[in-house]
Amino acid sequence: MAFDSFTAFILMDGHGPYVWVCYGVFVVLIAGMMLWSWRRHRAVLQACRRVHETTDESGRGSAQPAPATFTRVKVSQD
Amino acid sequence: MWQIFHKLGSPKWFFGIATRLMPWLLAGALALLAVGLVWGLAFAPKDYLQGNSYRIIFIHVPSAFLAQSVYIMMATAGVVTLVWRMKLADVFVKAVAPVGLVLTFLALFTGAVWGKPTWGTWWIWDARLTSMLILLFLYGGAIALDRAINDEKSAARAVAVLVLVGVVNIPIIKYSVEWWNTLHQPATFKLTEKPSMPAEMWVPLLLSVLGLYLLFGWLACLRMQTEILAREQRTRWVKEHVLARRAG
Amino acid sequence: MLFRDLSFSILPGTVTRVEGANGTGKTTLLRILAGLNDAWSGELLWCGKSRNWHREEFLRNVLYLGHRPGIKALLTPMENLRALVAPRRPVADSVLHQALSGTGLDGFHDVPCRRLSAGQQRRVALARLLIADEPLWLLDEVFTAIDAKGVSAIEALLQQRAAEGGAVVVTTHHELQLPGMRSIKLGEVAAQ
Amino acid sequence: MNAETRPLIKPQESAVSTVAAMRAVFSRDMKVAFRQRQDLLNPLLFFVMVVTLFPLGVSPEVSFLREAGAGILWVAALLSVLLSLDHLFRHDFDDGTLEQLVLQPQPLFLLVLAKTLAHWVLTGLPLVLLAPVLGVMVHLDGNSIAVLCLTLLIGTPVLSLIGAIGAALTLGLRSAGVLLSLLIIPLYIPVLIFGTGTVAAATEGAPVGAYVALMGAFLVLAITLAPFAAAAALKISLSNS
Repeated sequence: MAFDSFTAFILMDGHGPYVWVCYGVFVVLIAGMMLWSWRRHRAVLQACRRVHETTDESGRGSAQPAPATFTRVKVSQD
Repeated sequence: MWQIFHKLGSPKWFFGIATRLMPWLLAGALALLAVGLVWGLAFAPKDYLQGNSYRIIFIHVPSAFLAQSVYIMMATAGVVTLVWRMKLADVFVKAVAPVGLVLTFLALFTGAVWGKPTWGTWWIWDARLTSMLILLFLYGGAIALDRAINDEKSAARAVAVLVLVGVVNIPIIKYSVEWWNTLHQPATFKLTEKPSMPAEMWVPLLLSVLGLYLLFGWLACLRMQTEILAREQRTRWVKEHVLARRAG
Repeated sequence: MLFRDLSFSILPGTVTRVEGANGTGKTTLLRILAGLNDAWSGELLWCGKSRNWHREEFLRNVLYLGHRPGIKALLTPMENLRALVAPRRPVADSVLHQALSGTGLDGFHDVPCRRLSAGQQRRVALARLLIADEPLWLLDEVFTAIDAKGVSAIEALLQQRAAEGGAVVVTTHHELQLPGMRSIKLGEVAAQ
Repeated sequence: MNAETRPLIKPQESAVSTVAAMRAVFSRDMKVAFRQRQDLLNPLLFFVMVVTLFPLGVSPEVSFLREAGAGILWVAALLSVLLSLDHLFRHDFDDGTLEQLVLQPQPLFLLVLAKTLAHWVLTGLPLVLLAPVLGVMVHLDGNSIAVLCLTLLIGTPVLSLIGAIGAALTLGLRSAGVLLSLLIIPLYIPVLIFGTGTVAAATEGAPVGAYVALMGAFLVLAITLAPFAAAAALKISLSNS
C-alpha cells in the first residue's frame, strides 16, 4: 500500500478529485458500453425469435403478394 | 488454404467460436483490469515528479493505445472487405467503430483531466492530445458515413475506403502535429514520457493494457454477434440457434 | 435479393429483351452486365473470359445507355455527342452531324441541351447508336420520352443491328415484337 | 436459328489513348464551368468574405492580423475548396455522365485525376491568384505573401485530391455536404499545419526550403494515392444508386 490511511488514499495529496473523476468516467463509460451492447444483443435475439416463431414450418411466411390491380379504394366518410 | 480462409469468413462459424470464447475473454478482462487498476491506484509508488495524479496513466495509456490499434484493426479489416469481400470483415468494422470512438474519448478526457494538476489547465494543445482529438474526428466520420448509407454492402465498402485513407493519414497527422507543437511551444515535459519506469509502475500498466484488450475482444465478439444476427435473420442456422435457446 | 440462379447467354445477331414487372430488377440486371453494379455474386463471361479480369477490354466492346441519358445540359448536342464518342474511337465531326440529323435533331446541333425537351435530349444520347460499332449494346428503357414514330424507327434500328451481327439487350415497358427476339423473364423466380 | 450464319462483328481491340481521354474529360469540365461562370465566382467571393470576418469579428489591429493573417487565409481557402467539392461529381451523377465516365475503356483513376485537375484549375488556382490581394489587406509583408502563395499553390491541389475521395464517398447521400466536411476536414489538417507553419517560419526569417519540399512530398503522395481511392469510392457509390 502506497498510502498511510484510507483518507490519504481518497485525497491523494489533493490530486484525488482528478484521479477519481477519471476512474469514475472510465468505469461508467466502459460498463455503459458493455451494458448497451448486451441489451442490444438481447433485443436483436428476441426480434429474431419473434420472426421465426410466427412463420410456419415452410419457413417463408404466407405466399406470394397479390398482383397489382389499380382499382380505386373506397374511402368511407362517416 | 483458400477453404480455411472462407470458413473463417463464414458468419455461422464465427458465431459458434465467439460464443465459446466470450466467457474466457470476459473473465480474463475483468481479472486483469481489477488487478491492474487496484495495483495502480493503491499500491504502485507515488511518482516523484507528478505526485499521485500520475495514477491516471493506468487508464489513459490503455485507452489511447487501444483506440489507435482499433483504428488500425479496422483498416486491416477494410482491406479484407475490399479485396476478398468477406462478410465478417464488414461486420467487424461496423461493430467496433463505436467502441473505438468511446476509447478515444476516454483517452482525451483522462488526458485533459490529468492536464489540470500537471499543467494547471484543462486543455493544452499538446501533440498527443491533439492527435487524439483528430482520431476522434476520424472515428466520427467513419461512423457518420456508415450510418448515412442504407445498403449494408456499399456502406461497408465505403467505410473501408475512408478508413484506409485515414490510416495512411495517421502517421502524417502525427508527424505534422508534433512539428506544429514544437513550433508553437518549446517542449514542456510530456504526460506519459518517462526515462525509466520502475517495475511497480509498468507491471500494473501492462496488466491493465492487456485487460482492456481482452475486454475489447469480448465487446467486439458480442457486437459482431448482434450484427450477424440482424443481418442473417432469415437463414436456417439463425432460426435453429434462436429456437434452440428458447427450448434450452 | 432480386434474383438467384439466373443463367443465360447473349448471342451475337440477337435482340434480347429483359422482361419483368416493376421492381423485379431489370435495370439492376443491366447495370450488373455493364459493370456498374458490384453487388452480385456468380460468374460473368465475355467471349469466354471472366469480365472482371478483362474490364477494359470488355468496356471497349459494350455500349450502355441508362435511365439518365448522360447529357450535360450546358453543352450542345454536338459537344455532348463528341464527349460520349471520343473516348471510344476518333470520329469526324461530319459523321457526328449526320448522326444527330438522323435522330431528327436538325437545326438543334448547336443549341444548349437545356433548351431541348426531354425527348430531344434522349435523342442526343440515342444518336450514339447510329455510329456505335460496339458489338454489345445494353439499353435501359430506350423508348422513354420518345414519340410513336421514333419508337418504330428505333425498333427498326435494333433489328438492323441484330442482322449485322450485333448483340442487343433491352429493357422496356413498350410492347416490343421483333422477329427472332429472345427474352429473359425476371420476377418469376423471386415470387416462388 | 443459327448464330454462326450471321456476319459476326469482331470485338474491338483498339481504343483511344488514355492521355487523349483524360484531355477530353478535362476540357469538357472546363467548358461546362465556363458556361456557368457564376459558379466559378462563388468560392472566390466566399474566400474574400471569410477573410473579411476576422478583422471585423476579432480585431483589425495590424499586430494581430500580421500574426494570424496566414492562418486566416489558409483556413478560408480550405473552407472554400471544401464548399466547392460538392459539385465535383454531383452534376455528373445526376445527369448520368458519371456512369458513362466509369464505363469508359480507360483506367478510371486517371480520368478521376483529370477531373480533379479541372476542379483545381477552376477553384484552387483562382484562390492562389487572389491570395496576394488579401495578404496585403491583412498586412503580411512581401516575403510572407510570396511564401503564402507558394504554399497555397502546392497545398490546394492536395485539398482537391483528398476532397475528391470524400466527394465520391458521399455521392448520392442525403445531407452529403455536411457529411463531406466531417470526413474530409481531419484529413486536411496536415496540409493546413504545414501551409501556415511554413509562412510563420518565413515571417520569422527562417529558411523554408525544407518545409516547401515536404509539402511537395504531400502533393506527390496525394497524386499517386488519392485518385485510386476516389475511383474505388465512385464505383461503390454508383453501385449503390
